[in-house]
Amino acid sequence: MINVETVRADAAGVLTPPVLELHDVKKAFGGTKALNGVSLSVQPGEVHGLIGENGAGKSTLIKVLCGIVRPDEGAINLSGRAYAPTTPREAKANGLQVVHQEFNLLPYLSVAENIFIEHLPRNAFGVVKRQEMNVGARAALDAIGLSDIDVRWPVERLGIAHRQLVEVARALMTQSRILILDEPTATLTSRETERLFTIVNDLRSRGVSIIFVSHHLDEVFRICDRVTVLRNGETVFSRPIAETNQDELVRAMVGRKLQQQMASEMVSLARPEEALSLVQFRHPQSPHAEGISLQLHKGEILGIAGLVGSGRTELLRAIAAAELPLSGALRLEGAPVSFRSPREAINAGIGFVTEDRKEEGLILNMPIAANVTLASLSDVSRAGILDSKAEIEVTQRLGAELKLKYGGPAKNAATLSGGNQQKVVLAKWLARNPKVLLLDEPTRGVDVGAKAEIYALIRQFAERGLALLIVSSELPELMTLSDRIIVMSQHRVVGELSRPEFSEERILQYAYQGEQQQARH
Amino acid sequence: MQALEKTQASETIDTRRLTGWSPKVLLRDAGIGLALLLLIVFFSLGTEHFLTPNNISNILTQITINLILAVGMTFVILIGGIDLSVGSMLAFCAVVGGTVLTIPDLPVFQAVALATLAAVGTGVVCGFLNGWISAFWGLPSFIVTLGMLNIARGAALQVTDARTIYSFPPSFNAFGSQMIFGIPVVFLIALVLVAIAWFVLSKTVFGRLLYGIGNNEEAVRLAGHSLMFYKVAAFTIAGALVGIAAMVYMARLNIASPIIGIGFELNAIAAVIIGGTSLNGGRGTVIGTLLGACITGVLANGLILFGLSDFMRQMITGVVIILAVIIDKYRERLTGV
Amino acid sequence: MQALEKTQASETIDTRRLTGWSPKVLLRDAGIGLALLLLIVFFSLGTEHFLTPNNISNILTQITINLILAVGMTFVILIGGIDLSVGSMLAFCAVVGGTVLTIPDLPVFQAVALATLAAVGTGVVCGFLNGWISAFWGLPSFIVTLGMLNIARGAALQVTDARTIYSFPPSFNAFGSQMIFGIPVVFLIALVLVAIAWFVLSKTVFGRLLYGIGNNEEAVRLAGHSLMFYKVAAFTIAGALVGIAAMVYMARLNIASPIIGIGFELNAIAAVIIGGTSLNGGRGTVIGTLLGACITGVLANGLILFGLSDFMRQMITGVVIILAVIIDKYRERLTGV
Amino acid sequence: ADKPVVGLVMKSLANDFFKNMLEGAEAHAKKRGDYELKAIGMQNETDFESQLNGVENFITQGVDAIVIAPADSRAMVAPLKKAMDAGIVVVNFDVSLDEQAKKDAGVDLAFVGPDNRGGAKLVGDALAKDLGNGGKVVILEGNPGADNAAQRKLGFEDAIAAGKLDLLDSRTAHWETEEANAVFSTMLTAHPDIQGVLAANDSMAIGVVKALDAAGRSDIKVVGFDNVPAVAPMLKDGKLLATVDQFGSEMAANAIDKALAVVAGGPKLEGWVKTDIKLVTKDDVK
Ligand SMILES: Nc1ncnc2c1ncn2[C@@H]1O[C@H](COP(=O)(O)OP(=O)(O)OP(=O)(O)O)[C@@H](O)[C@H]1O
Ligand SMILES: Nc1ncnc2c1ncn2[C@@H]1O[C@H](COP(=O)(O)OP(=O)(O)OP(=O)(O)O)[C@@H](O)[C@H]1O
Ligand SMILES: [Mg+2]
Ligand SMILES: [Mg+2]
Repeated sequence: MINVETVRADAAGVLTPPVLELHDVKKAFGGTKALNGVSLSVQPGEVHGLIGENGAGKSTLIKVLCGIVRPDEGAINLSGRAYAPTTPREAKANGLQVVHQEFNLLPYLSVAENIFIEHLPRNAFGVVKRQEMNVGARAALDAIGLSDIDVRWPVERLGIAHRQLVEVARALMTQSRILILDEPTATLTSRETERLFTIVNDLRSRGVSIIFVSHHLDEVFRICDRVTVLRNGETVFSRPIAETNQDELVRAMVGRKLQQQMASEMVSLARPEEALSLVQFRHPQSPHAEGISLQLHKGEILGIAGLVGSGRTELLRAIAAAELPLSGALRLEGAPVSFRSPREAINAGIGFVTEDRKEEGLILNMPIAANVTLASLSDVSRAGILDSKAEIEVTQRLGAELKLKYGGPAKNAATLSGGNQQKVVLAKWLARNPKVLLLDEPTRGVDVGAKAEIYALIRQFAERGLALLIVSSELPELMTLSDRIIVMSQHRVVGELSRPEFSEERILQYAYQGEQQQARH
Repeated sequence: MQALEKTQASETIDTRRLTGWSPKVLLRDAGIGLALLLLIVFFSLGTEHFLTPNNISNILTQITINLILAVGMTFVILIGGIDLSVGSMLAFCAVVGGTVLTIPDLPVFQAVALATLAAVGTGVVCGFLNGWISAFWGLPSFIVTLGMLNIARGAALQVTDARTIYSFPPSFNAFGSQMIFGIPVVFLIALVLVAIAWFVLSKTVFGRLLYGIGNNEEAVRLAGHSLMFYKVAAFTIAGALVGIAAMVYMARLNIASPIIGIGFELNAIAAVIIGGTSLNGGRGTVIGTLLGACITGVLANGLILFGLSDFMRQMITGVVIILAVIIDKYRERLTGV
Repeated sequence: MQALEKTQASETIDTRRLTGWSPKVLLRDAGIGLALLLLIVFFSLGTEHFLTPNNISNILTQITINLILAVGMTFVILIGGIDLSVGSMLAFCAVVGGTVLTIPDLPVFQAVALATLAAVGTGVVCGFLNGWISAFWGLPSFIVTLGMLNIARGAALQVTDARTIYSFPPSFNAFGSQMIFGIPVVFLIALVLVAIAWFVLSKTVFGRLLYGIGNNEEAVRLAGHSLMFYKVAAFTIAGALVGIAAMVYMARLNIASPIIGIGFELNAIAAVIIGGTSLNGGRGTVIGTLLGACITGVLANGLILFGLSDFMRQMITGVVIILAVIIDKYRERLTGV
Repeated sequence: ADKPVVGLVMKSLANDFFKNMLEGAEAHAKKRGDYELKAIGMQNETDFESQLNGVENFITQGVDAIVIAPADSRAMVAPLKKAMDAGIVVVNFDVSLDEQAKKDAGVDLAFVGPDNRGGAKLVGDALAKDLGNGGKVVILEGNPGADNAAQRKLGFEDAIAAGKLDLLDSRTAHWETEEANAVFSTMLTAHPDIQGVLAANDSMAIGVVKALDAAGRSDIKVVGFDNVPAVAPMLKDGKLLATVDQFGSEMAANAIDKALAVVAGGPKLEGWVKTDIKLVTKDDVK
């Protein structure tokens, strides 16, 4: 089954030794075998795709490589020499640079300081050379096309996508032999993704090896030279990209064949009754008096597209009353409503799956069951006293429904992989049976298999008459799911498309037009 | 399929974990219990009088007030807060309660009932203010309760004009040193409070959300719960417990003075933390707090019996506080809880 | 091209922003400054003697020790720690320094130099232990320094056998009340320390990494820095400053007693937090600390001049501590800094 | 036969006064050699509870006599009654238990110790004599709520009334040097015409003297209380007018003697066995 080539013939037919080799690396956390025999080899100047379902062990593998986690078994060779880092510092000294899946930024320090945090430029007295740092940071951001933010801003002020790019910029600051990117595109829209790929290509041409983790197979095919598939902590597959195809990769990842639901096959389930409508609704950062107006019907799936920073997240937050809107009206099932707290919104039947599950969605150090029932505690308690049996039942039911991979309802949410954590967040809202569900990047960091399951679930809920508002930076996802897509730019609705009109080009056209209009003002 | 099996297998094991009552959590508390046991064995061997019934009931009496305060402190620390004002509040509650208790010509029972109401009421008001001010303005409770530390102390001095209140009803007083089977009644009261707190924290929705807030406030808020309510409630509960502790104090010492309780907050916090509750909130149990309070109490008592000089005693107390958390850390690494 | 232009343009505007010196950050400090100004205006109008040169130099003298301690505390709080042991350490440093200072037959200059070395050295050792124990075992500094609070106090009592040390060289003593242009020399020393701390925190790599650790420890660790070093350094600096404060104490009061400094940690923490530094770490300036120390000092002085009773004074101090952070919160909302 | 055990309960061991007292007792124990001394103190003077705990621990250990300097004149009555009921000889020294509280509890207990109020009056009179009628004075009080602080304040007030002094202000500095220094400098700003200061202990008097040094005022007279070693130089060069010695080092020893006499079968002590107090001035330091 394991099919690992340790050397490959390069163009000239000369054997080049791999820069990084792993043999049968294993790592268990308590009972969980996160890595159960991973072998792979990375050539100099190659982009090596690392894919696998949620929880397959990708991030753990990366943590092993950069000295955060120590493997239980197995050997690692770096440029032919045994390599067993014990600290991130050691890994860096050996030329490994990582962009982690979780953010590692310093919110109150400036963008420039964040970019230079590894080696702040200093003079002989240890004083930071600020001018040099700012200019350097500016150049680094321009290089990845992030020219619209000031390097002296605190990172706190940036949105999630910009933060991701700052992390990439930071990783690019030091000359490395191996650059590891753990799902860097999960928060990026296509424009940023393109820029990232340009950079990756450039690095490859300079002989840097890149390990690229992504759940987007199209990206893997576009940029990778070779791909390794992990399943349940084992290498199942490792071969040049040219010798494989999407179907094979998916099969290798999930161990079965997936049926693809395509947009064209699906009919709109929208009913005539109105579920939610916004009239000149302004979220707190909205610069325009006209705000946003839209209508959402029962059973309808409305997608919201837009470039990073177009105000999609803030719109959802304002609807869910996570932040209070400035002005405008909200109608729920025809009746005017106004929420003063998330509590009121939730009681009225609104559910909100946030974009940042670690900060806003989950209580990582509490049991999965406690997370699942967090928004529906009255259903699993009597007179304020919890019924743990009921909690476990709910968790098991939803866990099965969402195909959650977990150790048990009492295990902490922190023990789950990124994708499974996202499923727990979904379960939390499904447990409440809301009328309107707001989803912000619902499949961020979710693997292909789970994604298909989530899509199916979303359709099921629409069938039951639930109204769904989905923000996503993945256009194929929006086009698969939505009955209708609106495009936002600069906090305005700049376009609306019905299903027959769907195409990536049109959506992007609207999005960029909006930007340019704004730029002319 | 595989995943499903996994789920079912682990299902049967522990519903208790959800409520903070699994073998692992037990082991966690047992770890602190072990430290306590070691101390007890050490003092039993090292001193003559340590393990006598009399001394044990002494120790239990002596930890009662700290235990009651520490139970309240557990609520506050679990939500990620801290309450520096309990010592001053104790004095304020005591002088208010004491004033009521000494109203002339009131039948004992009424006097005690009214005094309890007054003391607990005072604690509730101060605690409510602590919670409300910090939650409403989003201020760190450290600084708000530091303010309250001064306010309550000043108020206690002001209302009494720095005089001690005394001459409480003899029967109230007798109650303070009552024993049942050699166990002080006031300690039993504290134990009942521990049991109630344990139930509330581990079995109720309210408790669950306090843990949730300590772990991730924003997630709890976005799940539709009022942070304000729970935060204020935690501080108010702590205040109410200070009121009860004040009544116990009066029953035991037969006075209410505006200068009592200085530094008690640090003892209560030490008990909570030695008991394994995280200062960042979200993790810990009130059983741990009980054990933590026992450790500090046994230590104070044992070191005196050991005949150590006061200064050495103080130094050793400091060392043991640190050792206790180091041991807890090792236990944590071993059991992974 | 466009990006480049933008870069250059913005380059010229304000490089000050990053050094903690932009209009907004100024406004942040100015917000606290405003509270200070309000207090000053209030007392100037309300009392006769407040704005006299004599009283001003009194106030400056009175805040000196708290200011020095608060500067050290700023380092600790910036990395997300806390140091409860500074009051006890002050006593310990003072008695060690005082013992050296009273070695017979030593020329004054040597005696003072050696005593300073001894006092600062003691502070450094205690601070180092605080930092090392908490960093090595990953313990909350709250509990480690609570232990040190007891250890240092016990040690101070033990080495002196609870006796006060006195009879320091007259010239050392005179130095404690020296003035330059009506400003106490000891306050000028404190100001120099503030300036150095400001420089270190805002301009050096070391300082920026302290901020970084307060922001996100894990990120700093992943960036390849040793957390241990910086954490230990912050506590050690705080300890060294306690040693300096102990020397100032001795110069001013001409005694070194093992029971001085009780509760000083809370005053220092109050100054830091009123000065706008976040208790969670990562945010704040030492200039804010300076203003915070001034606020508490002006308040203590002004309320006495105002003729308020001791108890009212204590209550009002509590209220003002809370008000100061509330005002700071509003300022934060308005300026968004 | 076993030597009798005497439990000495101190208020605090963390200052010169009580330390002298304890050392006096220890020297006494060594000299007599016919009893065993066990001593305990408290973390601070307001920590009534730990003193109560100390008494309870002594009862547990079955000591023959408890000699106590009570932290609070009322709180200690009940536990001491418990000790007496257990057949332990109890002697109260340093601070007298409250008469009313004793009566309420049905305890008859003698007091061996100085007269704090009388001592304060003594030193206050010395100041009054120096200043003459109408002298403007301020008081620095001890810990509010502490019995000896209250007694000393009353004594000062007695002297002020008797000497027809003018009391400008009275504030607490919690027995502390640094606080006394700050509080007094501010009082001096508010009342530049102060002529005399009555400090309830010498630690605070030292803070006052330093504040006067700093302000360059040598015209203001200061009196203290306790006669700690550190004030000797100040008495000598006239910075401190007078202080009071309560002979702390002998006080505990005295009380122990009295207790042992009762343990040995002597008659019960009664009333107030006053111990010496003495005004200390320049003339008393060499
Ligand atoms: N610290 C930990 N303690 C316990 N289990 C862990 C820990 N870290 C990871 N795991 C487990 O190891 C497995 C692999 O997780 P990992 O994060 O490497 O997956 P992944 O492939 O990166 O998934 P995703 O695509 O969702 O990010 C998962 O089952 C996860 O629950
Ligand atoms: N705390 C903040 N301070 C300043 N600007 C902010 C802050 N948060 C968000 N913004 C800005 O508000 C705008 C809208 O952000 P929002 O997060 O709603 O965008 P989005 O369309 O959801 O994009 P994303 O894909 O990043 O989530 C962006 O320009 C962002 O930079
Ligand atoms: Mg991952
Ligand atoms: Mg968004």
